[in-house]
Amino acid sequence: MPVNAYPGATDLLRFLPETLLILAGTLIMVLDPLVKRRSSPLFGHLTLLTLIAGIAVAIAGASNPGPAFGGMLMVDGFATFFRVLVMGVGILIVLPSYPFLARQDGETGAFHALLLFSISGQCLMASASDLIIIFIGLEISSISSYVLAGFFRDDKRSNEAALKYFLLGSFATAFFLYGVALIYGATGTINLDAVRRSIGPLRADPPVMIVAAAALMFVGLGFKVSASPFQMWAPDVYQGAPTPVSAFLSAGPKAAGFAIFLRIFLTAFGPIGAHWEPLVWGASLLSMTVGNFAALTQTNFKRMLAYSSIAHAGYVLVALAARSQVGAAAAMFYLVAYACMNIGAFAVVSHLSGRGEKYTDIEDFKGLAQKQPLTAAMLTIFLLSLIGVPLTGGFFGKFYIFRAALESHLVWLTVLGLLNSAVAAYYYLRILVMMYMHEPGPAAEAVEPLSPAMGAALILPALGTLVLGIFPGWVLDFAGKSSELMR
Amino acid sequence: MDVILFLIFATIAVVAAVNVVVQSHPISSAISLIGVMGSLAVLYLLLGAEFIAAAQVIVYAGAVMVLFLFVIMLLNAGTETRQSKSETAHLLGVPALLVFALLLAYFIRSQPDSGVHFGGFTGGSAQAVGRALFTTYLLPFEVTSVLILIAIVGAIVLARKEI
Amino acid sequence: MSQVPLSWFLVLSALLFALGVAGFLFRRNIITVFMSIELMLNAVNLSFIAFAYQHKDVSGHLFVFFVMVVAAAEAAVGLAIILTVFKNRATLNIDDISSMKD
Amino acid sequence: MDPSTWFYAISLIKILVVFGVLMTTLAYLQWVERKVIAHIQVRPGPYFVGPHGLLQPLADVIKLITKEDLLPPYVNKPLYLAAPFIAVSMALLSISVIPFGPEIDVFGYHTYMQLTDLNIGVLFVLAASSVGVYGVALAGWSSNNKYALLGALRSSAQMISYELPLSLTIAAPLLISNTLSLRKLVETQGGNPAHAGTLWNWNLFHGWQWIGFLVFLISAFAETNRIPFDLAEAENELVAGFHTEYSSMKFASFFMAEYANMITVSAMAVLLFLGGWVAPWPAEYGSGLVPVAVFALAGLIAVYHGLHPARRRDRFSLPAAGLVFLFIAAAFLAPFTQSWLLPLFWFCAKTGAILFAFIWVRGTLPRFRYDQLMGFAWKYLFPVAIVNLLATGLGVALFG
Repeated sequence: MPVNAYPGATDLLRFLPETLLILAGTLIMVLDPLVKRRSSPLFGHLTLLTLIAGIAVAIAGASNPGPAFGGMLMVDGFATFFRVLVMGVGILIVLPSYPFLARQDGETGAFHALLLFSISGQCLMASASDLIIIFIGLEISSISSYVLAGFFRDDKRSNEAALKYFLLGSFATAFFLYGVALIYGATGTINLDAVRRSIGPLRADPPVMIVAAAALMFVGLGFKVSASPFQMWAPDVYQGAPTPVSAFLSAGPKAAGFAIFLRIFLTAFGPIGAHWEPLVWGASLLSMTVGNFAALTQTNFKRMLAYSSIAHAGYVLVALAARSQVGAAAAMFYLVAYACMNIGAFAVVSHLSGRGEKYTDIEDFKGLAQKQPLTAAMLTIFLLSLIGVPLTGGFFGKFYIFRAALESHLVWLTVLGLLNSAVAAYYYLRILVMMYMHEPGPAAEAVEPLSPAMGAALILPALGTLVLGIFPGWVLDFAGKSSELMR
Repeated sequence: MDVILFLIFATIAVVAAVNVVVQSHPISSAISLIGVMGSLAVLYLLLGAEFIAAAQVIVYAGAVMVLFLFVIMLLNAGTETRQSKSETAHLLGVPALLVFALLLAYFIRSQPDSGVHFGGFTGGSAQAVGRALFTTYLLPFEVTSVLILIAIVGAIVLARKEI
Repeated sequence: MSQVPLSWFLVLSALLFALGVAGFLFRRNIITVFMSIELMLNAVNLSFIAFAYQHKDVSGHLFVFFVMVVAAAEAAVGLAIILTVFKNRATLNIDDISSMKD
Repeated sequence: MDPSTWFYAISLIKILVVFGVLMTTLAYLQWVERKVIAHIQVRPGPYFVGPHGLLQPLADVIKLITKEDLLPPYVNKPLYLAAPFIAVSMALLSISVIPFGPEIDVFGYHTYMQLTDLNIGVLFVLAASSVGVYGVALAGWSSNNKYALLGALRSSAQMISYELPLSLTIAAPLLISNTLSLRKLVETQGGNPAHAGTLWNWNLFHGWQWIGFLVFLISAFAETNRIPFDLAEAENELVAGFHTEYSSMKFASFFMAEYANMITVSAMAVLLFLGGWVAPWPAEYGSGLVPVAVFALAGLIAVYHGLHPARRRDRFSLPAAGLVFLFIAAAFLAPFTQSWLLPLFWFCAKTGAILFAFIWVRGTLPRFRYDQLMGFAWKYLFPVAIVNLLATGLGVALFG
């Protein structure tokens, strides 16, 4: 590994998006005591601007790909794709958080600073090519998410969510770390490229230590992306956390988690793919089944979305099980589509929930279409996309994933996955029935008018979902090219 | 000599670790955990990691565990009451422990050619660690500062009193 | 025999890790559960140092250094979370903290 | 005898000597403190047990050993018994790496005036002091007494908080001297011939290091739970703080730990900032004559006072002490003893000066309020320490 005592301009440029986010987060912390009001929109504006600038810098940086900091970072198409994705998620989270924080009288300064830090950790995960950076990025993202989940410290549910997320997240981290230790022991390096070179020749009969390392890292990452059988924290956390935070947790950390999942398992562990494929196969099947069947019986909308998020993690794992470029591209496309539709759905809950998050049950959606037809229409788009109806992003996401699985001869997994999607249609449709075929309940009566920020928070992801469904090629081409560059 | 040292401190570590798990009072568990950390520090010295051994005592035993002790005392947490065990424990425990039994078996079976003796590796001095930290590992080092900032902000956001 | 086989260190590390996992799964006091996680991290650190000895390479020590920093940060945030939970519920038993199951 | 046997023999002798001297010093530091405070408050202090109360420490020791050792009911027994042991052993452990003088010849065998020199000596001292917190914390908790618990919580929070500025200010002289070994630290401040021994080589006079020195001293007061930071044992609020429930030797252990910690931090201040055992100016300008002059003057004064007709009580003790002082002064002139007595003198003189400051402050300042104490650490001391470290780093990078 080359040793640069001082990082050069190229190194710093390739690290610019993260730097921008970190500096903005620190700036907010400095400005926070200067602003008298607890809940001021100023920090939201600042966060939005930073994220837009970050996306611009990340895209501009893609024209000059390559490693930075002596191989610690690898800024390639794959990194750029996920950087843009997680920063985009950030934008979609900031929008609904304006009215939400104003309603709950939350401290906007700390909230947005932690959000920015968390996103910077996820960007770091996306562009890391050394296990130490992956680990630190993971921890930056996770620790700030723990705090965000428990952001309302006087709310019992928020505490509980933070506690469960924290305990199981740290537990998962320990497993991940043990895997890293075994890789270091077996190969003497923690750089992903070097690991790949080192275990490449051992393709046929890898040492037990490397297989064990892959298994341990699978457990650790499985927790982070809430794949079954490591999903038990997700329902409680998504239900208890403040709604915009739940939306963030289901999209941002998850996307970044899948980014390192793909990066580690397809590059470093690529040569021994035959050994870990059954693990992924089993986990994806279990996730889809557990997620979808558990979601059927839920009465709380946030909890239902949590189970559906477990199921969607299962779909993405199908793409990973395919172990191909096409599969990786499909997974990336799916994550974009999923981010749009899921954040949109959570944003609607956030809009409807009222002060103190009183109304989050499925019953509370009764008659929403009569009171606010626009909101109801947007939620319809998201739910149809979550089902996977044509002309929405969800359809093409599932389509590409199952096509990639078929190309890799995973016929049974495809069949079982499709059956699962059919089951899932039931519980999404139930909500549509609630909205359109019932008289307004107390929640729908009390719903406040759409503010501009909330309107944008609903329309942007809806547009994204539709664009992905009508012109899927735009994103898919980008994902395909990015996954080719991943070597 | 090295073998005797290893056996002594490994035994302490295992006994203390078992104690962490079986003691019913959190304070006893915390003290046992400090014992594990202390004996691990000695083993680190044996493996030539003198800086890490010092950091282990200062950071882990001296700061992190004091924080634990502090919270336990502050909350005056009593002995744990045994209740029905949750089903997730059994669900996860059996396969996890199975994996570790397998790993253990593998480690016992494998015989690395090099044995450990004190002074066999001297690259773990403060100077060597510092040099690596500020050249090869500069980026992780700098980024870690964000982590610490988050810890500070997070602890304040969560634990501060309303004024 | 004046030299300790390296595998003994790895066995010790795996044992400690397994004990940590057992503590995490079977203990009910939140603080003890958190301490079990710390035990797991310590076990991993021992592995790193042992492998660093095997490879005669300092980067294993660096990883341990970062793990320590992360553990300290995690401890600060984790204990703050535990404090808020205790403040709202006056219990540290993990079984009593499940208000959201249907 | 082969070298390793020599090594063990010499080490054993050194350990015995250091231990004996340290224990005596601990006992007599208490006497010095009582005397100094008494004179600050214009009263005589201990006077009756032996001449000028010189045997008072001995009496105290006998009292503490023979007193009934109470074990209160409802305490957590193992921890209650372990806590004073932890406190005192961690306090004594640090002494083992502190160098008192340079390399010397003993019957043709070269040895250091230090029990052991570690590459990471400074870290060792920090580690021992951070583990020492447990003595206080566990003592308070295991006593099962609310005052003890409050005292323990206060003092452990205080010790953790002040450890940060302390470590940060320690780092600045380390940057300048570029080593973690306490022996090399002194050598770069003039301990070896390559750096001529003058005041200006001390880290204290390196740019603005006196700021760091001040921060170090303030944090050291708090680390050792001394006035004005002795919140842990604020009598009027907390009875006696964390050691309320302790009696007899266990109480004495905490006492010894406090004084041993004082000695350690004073010695650390001397090693880090004040050039260790190095004389303030080179021997060719007469620094070697200073101890002779000091002891001779002290001896003469003692003899004069002893012969004064008004002092009938001290007719024999003062002239005897005066003669001992004169003898010591003569010893400093003998070439055989001079080589190791001189460094020892300077080391003890500097450490003694800082110990005197500890006592002086106790006689002068009132106690802080608890929130003031924590606020002071975090709002003033900590930023100053950080800025000091950054500025020192910059200075070292620019000027080497």
